[in-house]
Amino acid sequence: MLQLAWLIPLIPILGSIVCGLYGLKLGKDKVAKIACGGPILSFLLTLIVLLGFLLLPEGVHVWEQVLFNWIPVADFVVQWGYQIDPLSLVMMLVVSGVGSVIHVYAVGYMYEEYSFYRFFCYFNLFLGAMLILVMGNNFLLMFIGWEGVGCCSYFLIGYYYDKKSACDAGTKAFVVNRVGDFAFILGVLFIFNQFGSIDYTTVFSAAPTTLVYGSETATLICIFLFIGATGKSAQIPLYTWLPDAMEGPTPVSALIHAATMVTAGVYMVARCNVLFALSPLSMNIVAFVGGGTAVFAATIGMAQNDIKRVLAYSTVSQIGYMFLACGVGAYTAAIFHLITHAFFKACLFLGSGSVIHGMHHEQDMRKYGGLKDHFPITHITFLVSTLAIAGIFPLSGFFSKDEILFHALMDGNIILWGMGATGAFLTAFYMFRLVFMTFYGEAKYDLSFHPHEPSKIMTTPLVILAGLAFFGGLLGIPIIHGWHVLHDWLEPVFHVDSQTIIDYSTQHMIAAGHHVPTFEALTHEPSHNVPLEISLMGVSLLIAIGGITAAYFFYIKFPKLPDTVMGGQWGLELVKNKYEVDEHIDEYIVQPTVEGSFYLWKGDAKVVDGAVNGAAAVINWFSKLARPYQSGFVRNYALFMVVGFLAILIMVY
Amino acid sequence: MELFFFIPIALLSVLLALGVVFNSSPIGSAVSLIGMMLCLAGVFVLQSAHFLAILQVLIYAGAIMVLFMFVIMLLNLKTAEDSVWKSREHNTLLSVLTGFLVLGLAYKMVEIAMDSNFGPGMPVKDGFGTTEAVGTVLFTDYVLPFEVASILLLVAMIGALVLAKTKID
Amino acid sequence: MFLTFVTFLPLLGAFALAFIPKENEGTIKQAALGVALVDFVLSLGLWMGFDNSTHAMQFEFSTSWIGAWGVNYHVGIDGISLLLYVMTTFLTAFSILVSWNVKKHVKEYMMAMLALGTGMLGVFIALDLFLFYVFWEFQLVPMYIIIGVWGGPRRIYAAVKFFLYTAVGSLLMLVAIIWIYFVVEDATGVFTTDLIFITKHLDVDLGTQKWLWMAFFLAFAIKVPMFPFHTWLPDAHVEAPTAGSVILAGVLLKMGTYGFLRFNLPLFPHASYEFIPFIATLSVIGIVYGALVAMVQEDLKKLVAYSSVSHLGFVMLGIFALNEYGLQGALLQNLNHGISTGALFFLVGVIYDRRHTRLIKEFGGVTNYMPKFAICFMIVTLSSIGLPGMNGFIGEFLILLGMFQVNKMYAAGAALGVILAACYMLWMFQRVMFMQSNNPENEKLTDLDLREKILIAPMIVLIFWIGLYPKPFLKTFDASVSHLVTIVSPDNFRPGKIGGSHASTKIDKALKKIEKQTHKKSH
Amino acid sequence: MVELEYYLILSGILFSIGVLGVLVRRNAIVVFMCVEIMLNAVNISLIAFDRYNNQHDGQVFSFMVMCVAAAEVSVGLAIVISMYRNKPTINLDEFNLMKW
Repeated sequence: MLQLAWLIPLIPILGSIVCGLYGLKLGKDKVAKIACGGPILSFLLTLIVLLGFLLLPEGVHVWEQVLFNWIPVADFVVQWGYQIDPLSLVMMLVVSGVGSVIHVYAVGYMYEEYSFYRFFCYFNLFLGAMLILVMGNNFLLMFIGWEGVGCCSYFLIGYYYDKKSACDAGTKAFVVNRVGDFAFILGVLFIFNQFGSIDYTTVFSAAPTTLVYGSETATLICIFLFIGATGKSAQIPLYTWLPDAMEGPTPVSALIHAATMVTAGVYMVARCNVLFALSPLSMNIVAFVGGGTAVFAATIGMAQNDIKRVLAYSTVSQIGYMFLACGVGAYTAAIFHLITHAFFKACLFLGSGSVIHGMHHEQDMRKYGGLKDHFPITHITFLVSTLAIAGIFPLSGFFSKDEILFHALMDGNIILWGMGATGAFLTAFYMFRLVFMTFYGEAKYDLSFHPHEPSKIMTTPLVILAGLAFFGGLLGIPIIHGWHVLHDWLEPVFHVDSQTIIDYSTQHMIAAGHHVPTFEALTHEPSHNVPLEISLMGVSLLIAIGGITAAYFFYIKFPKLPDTVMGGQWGLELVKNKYEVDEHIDEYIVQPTVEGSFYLWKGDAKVVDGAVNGAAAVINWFSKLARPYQSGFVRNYALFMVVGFLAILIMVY
Repeated sequence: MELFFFIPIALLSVLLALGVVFNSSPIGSAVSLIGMMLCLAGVFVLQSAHFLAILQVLIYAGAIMVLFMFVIMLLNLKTAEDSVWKSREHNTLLSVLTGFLVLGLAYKMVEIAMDSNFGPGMPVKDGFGTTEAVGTVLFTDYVLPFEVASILLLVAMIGALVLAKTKID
Repeated sequence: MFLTFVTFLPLLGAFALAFIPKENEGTIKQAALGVALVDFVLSLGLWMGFDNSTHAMQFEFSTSWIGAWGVNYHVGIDGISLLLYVMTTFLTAFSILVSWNVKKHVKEYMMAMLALGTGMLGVFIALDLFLFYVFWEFQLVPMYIIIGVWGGPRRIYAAVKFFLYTAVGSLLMLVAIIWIYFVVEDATGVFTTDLIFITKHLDVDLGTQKWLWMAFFLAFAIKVPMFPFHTWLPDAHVEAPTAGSVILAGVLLKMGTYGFLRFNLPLFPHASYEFIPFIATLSVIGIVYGALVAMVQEDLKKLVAYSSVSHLGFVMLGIFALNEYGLQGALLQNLNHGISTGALFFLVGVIYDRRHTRLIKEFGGVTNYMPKFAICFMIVTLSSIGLPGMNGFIGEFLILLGMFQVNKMYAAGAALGVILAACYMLWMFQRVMFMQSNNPENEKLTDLDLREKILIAPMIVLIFWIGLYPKPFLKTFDASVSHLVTIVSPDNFRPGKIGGSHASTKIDKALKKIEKQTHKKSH
Repeated sequence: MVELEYYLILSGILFSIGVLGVLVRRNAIVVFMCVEIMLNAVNISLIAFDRYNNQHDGQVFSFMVMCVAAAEVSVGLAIVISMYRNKPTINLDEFNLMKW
């Protein structure tokens, strides 16, 4: 059954090719069937593979399928192979599962578009690339998926290619991602230089015995990989593309810019947990960048009026949480949050899509209000997901977020916990601000048209996702570790052989004559303080409720309050303008580069080419001196001949 | 005896050659040239190259010079358009230099001839310079150049035709 | 002999074309295309019959040419030249089909194209310095004519510049060749210009090696073109007809890099090692500089031309990594650049044929009117950017991998080019293909016709083939490259230091050292 | 018996006169005639050496020179005619087409 794994990414890619080449001839209905059939088939295959994996003998946690040698150069051999292990299975399930649901939704959402087939061509291709990303058994294959999804994201953001803003957003996304990829490539190069291989199994098994704990190489590898992750997962400083990416159709935002692609960075860091374990410095960086992004993006999210932009900043913020979890070594929590986030954020985006669809592509929340009667299903599912993201017991977000906060405090420090808690409060606030502004209060839209709930094909996915968002938390209940299914499941991947690391590093440091530290961080076992855990849960629940209450007061009870409190404050303007980061990047990086290049070009013509033409001119000048002697008169030439002849005569005789 | 004929013929040929250069009318030049050719035929006879002497008269004095006269008549060149010493630029210095140059050339060649010491030549065999003798050499050792020369003449003929042909559309 | 036949077939074809009356343009084009295609098929036969397992020259043929000087007609092919050879025959056929609509002097054009084919093929097979030089100069002439007669408005300037710049560079190479000729004669008593013999017997001290290296360097660097010898390229590309640009980018530039591989590295290994920093610096400057200048170009062809400077910088960097990754990457990147940039020039030519302008600002929204063209253009653009899964990535990654072993900073600098490539290509793509049309003329654009589809299809197939399964290509290089590496490997010149190609051995050694030391301490 | 040198001197003088003519005259036809003088001067020395060495090779050479002269004159005069047709003069100073 495991042998079928290679089909999983291939099917959507084939679907994409069929849609792309024959889409116009096939007609929309057939395209829809092909496009949705592929992901669903992949999902079913994933289930079969999962079953096959469960049937593997005890103690076998990795199963590899090598299709062919992709790049064989001397001792650098890259296989095209898929690795099936608990982590990749989880990711495959999320990607193909959520992907299938969103594909179905997209059929309804995009049905009126002329280039329906083009959309599904990209969309299927994305799914294939994403599956390659999570299934690859080496860094380079991951990079294929990594750039492949980036490329599809570029296509899909720029789907409405006649809009300048969409094109700009697409190009921006690609270029910013490229900055991250640049670092990723360097990281891979470092890895090969260090380990002589880029296969996961080789690298991760060799890492504890070849890299010194806290050494410069380990840190460089991790930091470069992490920069790559910040690009893809929209973390500080490379987050600016994600809000702009909302120019794409809403299903795209749901699948790519919320549920799957942007979490690829988290997957990658989790995958490389062995390497990160060797570099405490980079772990701290990951944690602080994640925590910082969680708070930073949440503050921006509070002041946005475009419904999708709020969700985009919310995504950035939530991924920040995941990195925060990775940074404190709680990879399970990160993956847990990744899963639940995929559910509720996809649901939120699709819900917003329904609203936008029903409101004739109006995205400004200030022009909504009181929509709950017009969108009953959307309203309920949206509310469920919002409660989940805000962290209300017993919805999925509560468990996953709480686990992160707990680990932030226990394995990290109070500052990280503070960041997480602040973020949680802000999240609850801005999400309910969104809900209140959209579904409650007075209607502010043009009353002449009637908003309507979309068709079943769009509401069914909402219900499914809302259900998942509700019950997804059951995957891991933090207190009772016996019940933490996900933790046990992922244990083989996230297990770090601390003793080997300590032995090797000690040996190495003694050899190099260094003082050997006590390796506290590695030997430290997280304690299970049940009362503390429960009280923390209470605190975070209180925080969430506090956020919701604040939003209620601001936007339902006293709608004038925001303006009176915040109106005219410089801080509000700053937040509304997203801290003017884009403007500053444009002013200090983009413009100077373009202008500099322009002068470089002019210089190229004047200086570099000038030197060439100058050399030619010098020869030309000498030629001009010789020119009078070429008078064109035959007699002159004869005269020179005679002179020469006489000279020879005189010389020879 | 040879000297007796040589000196007048040589002097005459030099004078006629100068006449070619300094005659203001092309026809005068051509006539002088014919005279010079005939003188040279005489010189060839003195060298017992009788066959060549005949050829000289036939080809040069006959064929080639007729061609010259023909072209002069065709173009109706009664007087030369230039007088000998006046170039258009009136560059006296250049003219004088040219004169000195040619004088130097002549002087140098004469000097070389005088300085070299050849001594008496070999005795002349019977039948030297006859048609038979020259013909034997021509058709044995030099048969290939001879044939090539015929091709050359053919090419020259065609070339002259093409060049001189008036373009008729 | 077969190799000679394949090489001279286009020239024979060109002679044969001379006997077709020039009014029969259709026949002339078909005949030229036929000859080129047959030649391509025959060269594929060479590839089929090629033995991957040896670095020795194959299909070798040698006979005395100018006996008095010891000049031989010596040709042969190995893993380094084989694929360039095949690509040349392919691109010759490609360009003849590209220029199907050439209007003036069709017969002369096709003859020039075919003659150019022979000139280029000869460069890749010559195993005699003198013969190489002859072919090297020979191919200039048809190209000069193609630019100068069928080019754009400033064609004469561009053609003369192209010709003179290249010729001046190669003069110094001639001097070096003559020098080598006499040095080898001194050492062995044999007057010969045979490359194989010279490679074995040339033994000069480092100082002389450096001078000779520089002489060859100048000839090849101008051809590549490396920064700062690149300025002829934009002019030539802009003025050349489409097919001329395709050949120029696809083959002529490769002759420079091929020259480095065939001459500079094996003849002067030590000098090559010494010059690594020099070349690497110029290459990195070229990569970044080319990309930055490409970004602000207004003319599509100029943009692609400057992007060539950037891409060829990668190739040079790979060659002077002097290890297998870099060299194989460079060779593969040679092909990739030929395919991607050739296709780009072709596609630019397609819209130029329709609109008679190449200015970016004249376009916009072309996707609406030419959807198929847009797809092809997108694929080629992405391949040029080096998207994984397409051809460009493999080459670039191997090059970076190779250079990383030598010097991390150069590799990092070159990797910057990866970012910039995305900037300039996508920005260009956006302005040309997306957004609203700036000019009502654009609305009359028609999509690709059958001929254009036939032309672009093999390019796209190749793009994905190399990207997804490059093994057949890499295997072809393998034996020759590893042989070359044994000659030029930096290990030969820095005693006591371990080479970069085996990182794992480095770790092993480090481990052993530690074990030893701990062992000592325990006693 | 006249010494070989005399013939050579005659040859040299005639040659120089021919050169002088080529250099100073501007009438194309006269220039041609002067070229003929030079060719004849060469013939003299060829034949003189011939007899001196008692062989016929030189005579064959002069024969060839005559051939060349004939060819040259026919082509040359044709050129003069076509020159005249283009520009009604045969003054060489009017023709400097070789100048770039």
